[in-house]
Amino acid sequence: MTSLGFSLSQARLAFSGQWLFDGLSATFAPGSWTGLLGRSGSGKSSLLRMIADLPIPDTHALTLTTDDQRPLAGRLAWMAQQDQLLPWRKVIDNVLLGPALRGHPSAAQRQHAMTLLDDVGLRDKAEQWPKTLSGGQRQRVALARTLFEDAPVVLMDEPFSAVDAITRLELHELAARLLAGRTVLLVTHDPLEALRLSDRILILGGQPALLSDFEVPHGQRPRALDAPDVQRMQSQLVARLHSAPHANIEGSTP
Amino acid sequence: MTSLGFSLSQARLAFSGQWLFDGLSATFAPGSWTGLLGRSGSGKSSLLRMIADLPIPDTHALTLTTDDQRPLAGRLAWMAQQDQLLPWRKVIDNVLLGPALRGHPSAAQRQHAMTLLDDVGLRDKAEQWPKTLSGGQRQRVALARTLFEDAPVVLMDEPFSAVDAITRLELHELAARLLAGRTVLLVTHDPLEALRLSDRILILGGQPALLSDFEVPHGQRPRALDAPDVQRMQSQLVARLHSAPHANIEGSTP
Amino acid sequence: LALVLIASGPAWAADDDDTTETTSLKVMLDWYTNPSHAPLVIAQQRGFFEQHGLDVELISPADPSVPPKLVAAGKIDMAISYQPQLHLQVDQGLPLVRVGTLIATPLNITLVRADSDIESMQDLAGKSIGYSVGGVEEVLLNTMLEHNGVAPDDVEMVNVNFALTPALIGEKVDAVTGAFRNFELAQMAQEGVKGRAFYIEEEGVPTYDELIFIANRDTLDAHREAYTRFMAAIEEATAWIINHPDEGWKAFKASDPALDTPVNKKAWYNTIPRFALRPAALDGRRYEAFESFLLERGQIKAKSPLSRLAVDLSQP
Amino acid sequence: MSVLKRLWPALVGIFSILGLWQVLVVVTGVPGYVLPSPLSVLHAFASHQQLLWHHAGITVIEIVAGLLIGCISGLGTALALARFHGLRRTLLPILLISQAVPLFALAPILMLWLGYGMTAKIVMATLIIYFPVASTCYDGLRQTPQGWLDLAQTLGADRRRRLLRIQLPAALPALASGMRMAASAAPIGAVIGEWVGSSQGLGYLMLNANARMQVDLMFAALLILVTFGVALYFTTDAVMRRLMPWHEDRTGATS
Amino acid sequence: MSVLKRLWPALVGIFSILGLWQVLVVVTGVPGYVLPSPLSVLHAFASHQQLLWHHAGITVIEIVAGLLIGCISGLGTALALARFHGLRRTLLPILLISQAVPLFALAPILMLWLGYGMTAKIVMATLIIYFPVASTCYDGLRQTPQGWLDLAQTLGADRRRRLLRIQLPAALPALASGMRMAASAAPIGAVIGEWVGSSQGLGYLMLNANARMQVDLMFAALLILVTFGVALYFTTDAVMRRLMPWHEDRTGATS
Ligand SMILES: Nc1ncnc2c1ncn2[C@@H]1O[C@H](COP(=O)(O)OP(=O)(O)OP(=O)(O)O)[C@@H](O)[C@H]1O
Ligand SMILES: Nc1ncnc2c1ncn2[C@@H]1O[C@H](COP(=O)(O)OP(=O)(O)OP(=O)(O)O)[C@@H](O)[C@H]1O
Ligand SMILES: [Mg+2]
Ligand SMILES: [Mg+2]
Repeated sequence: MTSLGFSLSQARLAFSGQWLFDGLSATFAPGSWTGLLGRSGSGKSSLLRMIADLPIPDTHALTLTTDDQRPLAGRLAWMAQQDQLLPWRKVIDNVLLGPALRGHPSAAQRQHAMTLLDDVGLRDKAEQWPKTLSGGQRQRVALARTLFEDAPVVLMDEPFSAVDAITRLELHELAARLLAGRTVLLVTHDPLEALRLSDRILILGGQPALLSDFEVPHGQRPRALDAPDVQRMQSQLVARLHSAPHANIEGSTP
Repeated sequence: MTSLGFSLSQARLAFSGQWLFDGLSATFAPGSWTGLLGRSGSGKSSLLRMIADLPIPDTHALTLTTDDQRPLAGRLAWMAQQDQLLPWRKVIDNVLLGPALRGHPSAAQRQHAMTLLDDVGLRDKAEQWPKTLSGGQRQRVALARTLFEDAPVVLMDEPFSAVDAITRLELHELAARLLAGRTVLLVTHDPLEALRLSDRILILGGQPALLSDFEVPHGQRPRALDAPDVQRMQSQLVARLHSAPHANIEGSTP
Repeated sequence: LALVLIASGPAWAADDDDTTETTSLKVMLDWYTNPSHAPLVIAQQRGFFEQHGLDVELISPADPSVPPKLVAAGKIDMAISYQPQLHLQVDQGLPLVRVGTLIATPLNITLVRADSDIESMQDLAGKSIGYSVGGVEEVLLNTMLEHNGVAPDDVEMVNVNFALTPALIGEKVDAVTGAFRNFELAQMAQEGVKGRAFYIEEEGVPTYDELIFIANRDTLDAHREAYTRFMAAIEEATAWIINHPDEGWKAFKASDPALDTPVNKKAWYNTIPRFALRPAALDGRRYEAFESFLLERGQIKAKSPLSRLAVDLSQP
Repeated sequence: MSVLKRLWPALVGIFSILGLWQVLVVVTGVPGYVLPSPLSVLHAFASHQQLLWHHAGITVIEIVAGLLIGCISGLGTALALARFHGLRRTLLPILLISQAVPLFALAPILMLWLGYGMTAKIVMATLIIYFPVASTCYDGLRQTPQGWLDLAQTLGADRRRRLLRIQLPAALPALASGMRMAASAAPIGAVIGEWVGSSQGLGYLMLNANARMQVDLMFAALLILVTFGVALYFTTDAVMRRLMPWHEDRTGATS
Repeated sequence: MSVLKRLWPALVGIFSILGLWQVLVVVTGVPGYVLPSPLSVLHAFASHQQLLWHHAGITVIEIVAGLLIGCISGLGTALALARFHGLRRTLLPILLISQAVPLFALAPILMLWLGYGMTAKIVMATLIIYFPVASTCYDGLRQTPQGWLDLAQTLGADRRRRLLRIQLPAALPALASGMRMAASAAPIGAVIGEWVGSSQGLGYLMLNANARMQVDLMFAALLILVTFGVALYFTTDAVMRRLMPWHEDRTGATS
């Protein structure tokens, strides 16, 4: 699979007459990982929805260009902030939802789905109903479903928010390995995660919000957590996030 | 309000014949904050449900004793891992759900709910429907609803998982201020959060799982993030979590 | 019972001329208003009831099996029903008794299309015959068939629920039975189809009163004199209709604009000769004969004495 | 305008049916007593206007009263069933059985008890509406997501408030579905009532006309009844939507 | 055992109704030709067994056929409505109108079209079931949570697969509610059909018994009909539950 870059411009979004952002633009290089950070409610999920061409109730517009000029539809995987598991499909069948919605999953695809479930540590839950899973297990199934799609462009909305610190590190490795060469846009609230996984960090902030770049550490993704510049940059990034203009929350001095 | 301590013993839980844990016991001192960590799927949410006396489909048992020997029911606030906002109540009315379920919210209670919404940075969303909120905003409403209850015992299941780093720090301050003197049990996946907010850290791990203690830094809650022992202990805590016996996830070396 | 009847006699005699106080009567028809009910409608319309000190409310049901039950339960005072059904009802223990006659001949016919190959009832073998369930249709038809040498099992009987004419002219059935000679023939003609009728009393069934007035036997004595006045009003109305058929039609259709149809008009004139001229008069022989006929056919369990079936209000 | 826009597809539907029907009658040459043409129905409608409106007025009162009473008592039953566990075991089968009884088998009995006035007809319409509403509401009330019930428990709600503030609003979409259906069934109840015993109302008029083979008049009455049933459906739909401003019903019953 | 356990509350309900009924008859002294006592009905049942079972066999076939056809075509209509936007605007109002038409007003005319055989009764039973099923299914299909539809879109599902693999399973609980209701209404359709034109079946038997004032026999037939309607309800319930092993229906329709 060849990598696919894309760029967006003129992105604008308003809810009930108020602009969340207006005239955003950004370029996503083929095979690059971009970490998207921003305060809660700044419009990150909405931006991802717009890129994925999903319905949004209010005024919005976006010009999206791919490197090969063909539409992105069908070449994109999207992992929502909620896990969206289908309660009537067993765990393995939730991972296989993509092939099931496009035809019939083959035995090889089933095999592959099983491998992915093994990768996220849920092989023994494959034949269970989603309602028997814990929050973090559900998120891991959703991750497996996204990874299964093996799309050149991957949008992930806080994909690791519900898992514990150790599992999270392991999933970082897994994602980095399986999504190598893919163009990934990753929304996260964890500065360390962004520093560990991104080729580039974008911060969405302001009123209306703008995208601003933040320098990333050197070295190969996923970066070790104890690398000195990762640790240093974390404080810088937090400071930067803090200084981004935003309605203040009362009584805050970390 | 006087603080209320409680202790549990003989806690056991099995799903489809397999013991998640068996014979757990722990004491929660009046007014203390306990951070509960553990791998995804280790049974943290289930343990909280058992303490809150909520239905669980399979075999389970728990002996719970409060310091004053009276039942905990009615003196406990529980914040679930999912936000559980009611779509047919406006944001402010979701915060006021407790009083509405016990009678009629008074004007003073409404005022107080508004203050809480202001505290979590959502004053301007008070009259909106929950479906117009972002993931982090929903979680903050659920937090406001829990804080509103002003109960002596508070159980919180990953209450800050969906908000950005800055908001999270601000919410730490807020919770520490509003829940001073309450006995709090806080499930979290963020070691730093646990170190910042806990008087005591419990780790749930093993097969079947056991509760083990982890030493916390000195000083008043919430502790500053850049305090030297917080930083040092974070690495120790991660190492400890990592060493806890658990089904290994493939290809993991952070 | 006879004692009670005698005892109540004088009370009625005393009241006969005194019509100053008004008695209310609820009377239920057997079916929607049609020319067979002309004496009731006209008596209402021209004030004969009023003259006899009666305030009569006429109600139509959609199901002919309902009025007898309502009378038996005392919910209404009087109803129009059919003599053959009366025998079954009394046999089943309903406290009903005939107190008057509206139409004194059978109206029942078996009807086929004139253009069909059924020239006589013998030709009905192997045909389908529509009817609406009234309780006695089967036995009446079987009698007619046997009278004509046809085995009842050779015909197929189909319940067509009052849609006799449409079923016949739509050729869904080969014949219908239980049609009324004053009405269904006119209805067929209206649709441009000629019919051929076989008259029930000519095909081996004892003759009977088609439409009768029934009342509750248990409370008869309390109402006896009112019912007598009622019958007097019906008698006057019948006489008036026979004397003034055209004026009568106008008065009839004026009572409800929905009645003004060509079929009703034709039926009106067909019906006039069939009204009982002496509604209160009782021909006890008819009732006993029909009772025997039904018993013989196994339709009733036991024979009831005439006094349980019918009374002549004028005979104490 | 928005009302017109809502009604517009319904009108298209009605007129396309009418057109089809006229064509059918002309093409098949089916006689008037089997199926009158829409034009002859319109003619009957025009020439019997007064009669029709008179009877329609009565039936409409019966329908609306039956619908209101049926919906309220159906909802009440569902709430009672959800509220009291003991009740459920005995009341639910009775409910079921009452639904399985062909109502007009019981109609003569009802008439005996209630007389042949309007009450009996309202009771019939009520009975016909009652079960679907009770059944769908109860189904809806039972399917509240567990998370919300847990919330109610920890917030110290009693069973009554949990029912009214959590389960009932959560069941509103299911309830709306049941009510919409009930609304379009209401006319049937009133007509069955009129069928059994009455001298007024559209049902009486229809059966009367049918017995006299005035099938065009019968269809004219039917037309009024159907129009009213459809209008009731849309009214109920609009009311239920108004009750659920938070609900996202994407395509809408009317679009 | 589990079947017995499921049927148990229904049996309790039936017997409590019977008890109530007997008490009612004794207390009010209502005559047998209006409302026979359960004991006399049982007696009629015993003495006419063969007759009853013969007619019951016919009616049961009509009901089951009507239920199957009605459910399948109702579901099909709902799917078609959800699948094709254009269809909705014209078909939905027609559907609605068909529901608002009192079936038995049309029954005599239907009989003229379809004859007096079994077909007409099956059509009647089908029609009575069709609309509730179509309406509840369609309501259910429209209310799929947006998140799942989004998922289907990004996973590249076509409209057909989205409908069958996402919207349909998501609508199953609503659908079950509609089917359960339809099941208990099915006998009514068949009986109306038999009333209007037939020479066999429980409806015919009831009509005949009613005309001969054999009210106890009529109620015996009614008893069979009701029992069958209730049995059908529970069967449908069980089938729908089997189709949804993942669904948590906490209290259960049967408990
Ligand atoms: N209804 C159920 N049936 C079977 N197993 C269940 C059920 N509910 C939970 N489990 C299992 O119990 C275990 C503990 O679940 P729980 O939700 O308590 O985990 P947790 O520690 O909160 O995890 P997380 O951090 O992912 O939220 C999981 O492995 C889960 O699969
Ligand atoms: N349907 C809607 N109607 C009105 N406002 C909306 C709607 N959907 C979203 N919004 C608003 O748009 C803003 C951005 O929402 P979005 O979900 O994109 O935020 P986010 O950056 O993903 O936040 P989080 O980190 O909390 O998930 C929020 O303030 C939200 O209230
Ligand atoms: Mg978001
Ligand atoms: Mg959990």
